[in-house]
Amino acid sequence: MTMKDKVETAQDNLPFAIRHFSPDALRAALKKMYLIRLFEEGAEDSYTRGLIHGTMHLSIGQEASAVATCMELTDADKITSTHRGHGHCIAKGAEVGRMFAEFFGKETGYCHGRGGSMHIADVKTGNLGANGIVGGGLPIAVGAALTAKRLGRDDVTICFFGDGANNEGAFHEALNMASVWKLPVIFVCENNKYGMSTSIERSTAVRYIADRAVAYSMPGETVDGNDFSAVAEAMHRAIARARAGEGPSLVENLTYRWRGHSKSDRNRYRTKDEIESWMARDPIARFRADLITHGILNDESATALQQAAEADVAQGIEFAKASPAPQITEVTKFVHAEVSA
Amino acid sequence: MTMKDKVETAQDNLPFAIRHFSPDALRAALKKMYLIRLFEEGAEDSYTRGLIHGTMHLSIGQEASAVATCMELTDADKITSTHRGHGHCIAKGAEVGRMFAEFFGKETGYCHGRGGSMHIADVKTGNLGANGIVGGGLPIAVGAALTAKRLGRDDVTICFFGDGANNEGAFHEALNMASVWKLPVIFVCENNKYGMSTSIERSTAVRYIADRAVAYSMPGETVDGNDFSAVAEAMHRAIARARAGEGPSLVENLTYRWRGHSKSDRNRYRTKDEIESWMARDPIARFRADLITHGILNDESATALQQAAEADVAQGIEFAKASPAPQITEVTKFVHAEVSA
Amino acid sequence: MNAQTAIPEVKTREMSYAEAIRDAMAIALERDPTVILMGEDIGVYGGAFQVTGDLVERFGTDRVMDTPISELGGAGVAVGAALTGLKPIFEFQFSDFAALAMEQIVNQAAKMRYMLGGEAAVPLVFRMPAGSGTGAAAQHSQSFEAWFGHVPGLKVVQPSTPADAKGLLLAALEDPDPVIIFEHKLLYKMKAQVPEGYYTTPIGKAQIMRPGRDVTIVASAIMVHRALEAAEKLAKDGIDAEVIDLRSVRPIDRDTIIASVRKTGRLLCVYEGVRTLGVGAEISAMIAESEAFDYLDAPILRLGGAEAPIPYNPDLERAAVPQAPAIEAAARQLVRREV
Amino acid sequence: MNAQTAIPEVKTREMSYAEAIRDAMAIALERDPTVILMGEDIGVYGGAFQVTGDLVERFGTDRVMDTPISELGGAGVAVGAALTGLKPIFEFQFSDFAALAMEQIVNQAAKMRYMLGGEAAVPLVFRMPAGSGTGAAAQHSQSFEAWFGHVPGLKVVQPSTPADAKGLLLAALEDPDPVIIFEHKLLYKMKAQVPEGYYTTPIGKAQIMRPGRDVTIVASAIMVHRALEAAEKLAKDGIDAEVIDLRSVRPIDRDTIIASVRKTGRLLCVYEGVRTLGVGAEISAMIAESEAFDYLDAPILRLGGAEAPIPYNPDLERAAVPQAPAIEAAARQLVRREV
Ligand SMILES: Cc1ncc(C[n+]2csc(CCOP(=O)(O)OP(=O)(O)O)c2C)c(N)n1
Ligand SMILES: Cc1ncc(C[n+]2csc(CCOP(=O)(O)OP(=O)(O)O)c2C)c(N)n1
Ligand SMILES: [Mg+2]
Ligand SMILES: [Mg+2]
Repeated sequence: MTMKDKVETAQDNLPFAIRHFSPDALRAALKKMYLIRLFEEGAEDSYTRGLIHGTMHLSIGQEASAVATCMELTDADKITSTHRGHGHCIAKGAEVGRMFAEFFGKETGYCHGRGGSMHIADVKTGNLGANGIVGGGLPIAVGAALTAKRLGRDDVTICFFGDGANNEGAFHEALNMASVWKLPVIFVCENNKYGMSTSIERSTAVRYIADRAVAYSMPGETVDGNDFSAVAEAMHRAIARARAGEGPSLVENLTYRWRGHSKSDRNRYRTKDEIESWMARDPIARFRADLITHGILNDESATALQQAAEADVAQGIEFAKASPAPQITEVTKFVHAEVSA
Repeated sequence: MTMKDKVETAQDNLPFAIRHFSPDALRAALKKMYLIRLFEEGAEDSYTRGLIHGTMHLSIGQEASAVATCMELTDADKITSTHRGHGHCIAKGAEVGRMFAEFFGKETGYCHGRGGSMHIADVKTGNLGANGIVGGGLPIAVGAALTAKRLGRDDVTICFFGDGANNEGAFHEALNMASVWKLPVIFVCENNKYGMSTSIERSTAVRYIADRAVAYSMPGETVDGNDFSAVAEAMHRAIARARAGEGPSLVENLTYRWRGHSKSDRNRYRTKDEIESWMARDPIARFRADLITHGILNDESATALQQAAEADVAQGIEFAKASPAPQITEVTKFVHAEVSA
Repeated sequence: MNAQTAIPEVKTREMSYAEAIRDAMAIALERDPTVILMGEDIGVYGGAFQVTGDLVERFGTDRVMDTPISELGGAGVAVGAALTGLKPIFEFQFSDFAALAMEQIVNQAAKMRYMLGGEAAVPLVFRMPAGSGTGAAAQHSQSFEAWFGHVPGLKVVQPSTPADAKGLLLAALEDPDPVIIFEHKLLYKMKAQVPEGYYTTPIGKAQIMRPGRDVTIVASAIMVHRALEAAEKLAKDGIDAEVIDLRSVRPIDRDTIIASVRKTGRLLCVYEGVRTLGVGAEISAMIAESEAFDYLDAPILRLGGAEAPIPYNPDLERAAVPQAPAIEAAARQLVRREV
Repeated sequence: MNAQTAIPEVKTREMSYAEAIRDAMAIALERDPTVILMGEDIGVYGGAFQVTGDLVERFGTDRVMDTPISELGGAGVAVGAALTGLKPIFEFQFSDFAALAMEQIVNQAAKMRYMLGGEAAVPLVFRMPAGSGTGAAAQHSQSFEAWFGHVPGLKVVQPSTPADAKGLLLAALEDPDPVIIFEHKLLYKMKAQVPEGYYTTPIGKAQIMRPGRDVTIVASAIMVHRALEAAEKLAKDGIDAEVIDLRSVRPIDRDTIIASVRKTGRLLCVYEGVRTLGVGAEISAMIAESEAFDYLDAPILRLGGAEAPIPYNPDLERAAVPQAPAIEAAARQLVRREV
């Protein structure tokens, strides 16, 4: 979504997103949310069919956070993502076909089949990668922001991380350095209440992760992460601050993952009621309804968007299935640059 | 210093230390401060004479922080210390003879000559050791507090660390766990304005380290670390809280090291004026004057204490010099327990 | 594969490798009130690989402690606890995450007794699920035993059977110094007979899993099973391989390996860690400088992991570490070799 | 010891090893605006070992950045910067502190290109002052080259001369992948002739420092100088030792070592890291499985660091790592050995 997509309206009592973004941009955002949902459902299904190896971490229920966070970013802006990174990847502009191909371990995948779900990156659209190490991306994001500042560019870096990751030492070191050096990075915590099975209450000495922003003298804001407009508005402020050279911010999106942590999860640490109460707060249904209310879409055109996303996903799966696997002899390819091999 | 040494007085407008501790305890504290100062001057001198190998980190100027922090501790209470740990070691009850012996690499040293200045420990008096790794002692202290809690003991652990150490990830992880588990540990930051050459302003996103306590939902207090009574009072509150099972605290003692960071320091990052202004705030002279003002000592008895400390140091050096070196064949002794060797 | 144990008389029960480890922990928690378990999601979740399982229900959250996602700090808490009277068993969710805690494991735990001249000790156990084969790619599939094997002050074991998994864990708890246990993820579901009750398997002793005359194959962890599979194939062609389960990387059981090589004259080392500077390098070097050198009828061969991170694609992943056919081929090559 | 360089024609100047490194960094900062230096106290302090010296005055705090005491985060910032267009040279104050950053170095930097299927790269240099001999004891004296040498995706060098220190650092900066440079603290003050201006010393090539017929001594870092000292003594008794400076731990220059062993029939590996699973283990294993095996007239010997943390007492400290007399004795033992 580029800044050109944004329009200002006089109706200041409208939600931020409706005021701030063009109808096209808003429709594209809804389509991305569908794409994320359907991509992950497709991945789940492919896993069941044995097409996918390993494990996966689904972000179903968290789509608003991913898409709204990335609304104002261009391809020059960077993100670092997490083990639960499909949504970020799609939000930042990746194609689901190459993502499925990566899942299926194919040469046409974003990582040529070497990385899989936990390492998907799409450097061209500014996604520096998912990360299998909780907290691994935090200092990397600070480094990307350092590059922008040193090279005099105005791009910003968004660092996604989870509530669980906030207890890693890397969190502390990264936020401190970003603040001391006033770097254009926004730390976006997707607080879905649990790090695997461990709730915030049992793992974290503060109630909200954004409460820790004060320890780094940066603005910290906690928003309803299932409210597209609320996330986009908080990000708008943080990005403006970053681009203006005023330094980093911490934005916390309260949200929830509907699925288990990964395939091995038996959901022993949370109740069915809790899960259902969050499913009732589906961020996609809510955004869709908002867009309809504000006349950006009608039910029919919304359904058309959803169907377009379905088609993309179906095509993506076909593309991935039809793609070639890497050569079995090429185990050491990509360890080093070819030239120096 | 045991709790038995403490007496309550009716004169509530007296400084805390004068009200709270017995005259004997206060005199012993002053002697310890002299011992620290003289031990370090002796170590410096021994270094110049080639009796000491390696480097050393002197805490001259920080004596009040070490001694006041440890005032209420018994041998059952633990401390973890730092690379700048001679003061903590003496404050906790170590003998200067065995400390010198360690410096001189002798078998009679606290670590049998294996550890040297950066690893001096005196487990019997509850000192779990200096540490060559900045921040290394932070989680270790939390572990010691966990032991106390699990074994139902009421001892507390004091974790000394520097302002520089507060930017290590270990700081964040340790304080968070201590708080979540409500452990009896007190984090004592000796803020001497610099981590080696790097000032707080250039390294740390907050002005005071205690400002970070809020990120761990624990009390944080910044005190004049050269004011014996102020430190003792803050520690009194923190220790009471810890013993009562209410959890950890962060106490920050603002102080200053007169000497360079270590032997390689050219003092390029600070001014002579700054150093001199802090030398004018000598914590020992101040405490001595306070004790005289409040009639705990007179000039003569204070000087006698100082001379007693001098004699201890001189004897300590002689003991160390006369002590045997380890057997050169015993390089691998102490790697594992003897029984399992 | 049958469990081979130090105490063959006792009653046994079939258990998986994961269950055997859980059994060891339950016994330890029962016997010794100072034992505690720490780790991420080892409580109600039962551990990422379901190793701790229901222990939190049996022993409570004070003994089975979920930690925040703080590997460095968590390991350091375990060190401090060990230093002052507890005996922690600390689980890393994947051994790869120990990269975050090398400072506490190596700079603190391993050296503490030495730095303090024997005046203190750090008796604890780090459990590390290791190895590839689960499709979890480069950051969740490593084999770090060579790193820890290089560190004085540590002991490092790699059980390959349920019985050893239990016996080595109980031995590690008796050890007065830090012990690292690498548990191979692909073995967690392997079942075998395991002695009931308390017993220990001595740390530092290799085990001859299959005696043979023609070639010595020293293997560790999952590679033991692949080596045994290869040995069966070789036997059909009259090649009699001796398969040794290394079991302990630090210390290495020099005597057992040397005795075998003196007998067979041929040595093949098989390990999953990266080939260069992996465990096989040490075994090879140890033999090359030992009295067994003169008995060698062929160069010492090593089969180790590829010089690459573990790839995601399942075929590449398999190709990245030794499989039974490669072991068989290497053994044949050694035996064919003219002196 | 004279500097031996790839470009013998150029003008040289006497410099210390520390000055040569600084010279390389100054040249890099001049040539390439994307090069930045990061590390603790590398600015106004000039670095704990005065290696960066006055560079901050010459290039400013934007190019020569003091970091907070945050090794993991600092290394990670360098990784992120490298990934997006800068070329950081990151100084650890002591290599021991890299234990705090293994996650970023090994799980991220080393694997990034691979995990991303070649779509990204992390061109950076980690400088690590290493080794014992300064009285700084167990946590400030380690030699971790074997750890990094075990990690695919990294290159690892150990310059032993001022000329190599400069040439290898400049080569590391040209390398499109992460390179780790171990600088031996005892060498910082060593002086020798160093070529002026820009040149690179190829990574992955060993160097024959002294040709000889009777025994090959492969040594690294400070051990090169001790080996040369031993070789002089041996020469007096007519024993002609070939001394090879390993220079690069990953990759290891197999060809140069094999050629030498084919000539001499005897191999002694000398390294400061802990003996078990140290660099010598790999060299020994490499030879024991190579064609040179058949030319060996004696077992391969290794001299490495003691199986102990580095002790504080200076005599113990010296006893904990190989010294020239031990190298001499080991070489004699090899040469005396009857075949
Ligand atoms: C360093 C590290 N520790 C542990 C893990 C295992 N792990 C993967 S995801 C996860 C939970 C992360 O929680 P959070 O940051 O809240 O993200 P969420 O899964 O909720 O999106 C854990 C413990 C890991 N991958 N890396
Ligand atoms: C992990 C680690 N990083 C760096 C160092 C080198 N170093 C030793 S002391 C020090 C400064 C520590 O500053 P602070 O914590 O403020 O303590 P102070 O020296 O001021 O007492 C540094 C950088 C170290 N020993 N360990
Ligand atoms: Mg979460
Ligand atoms: Mg300081």
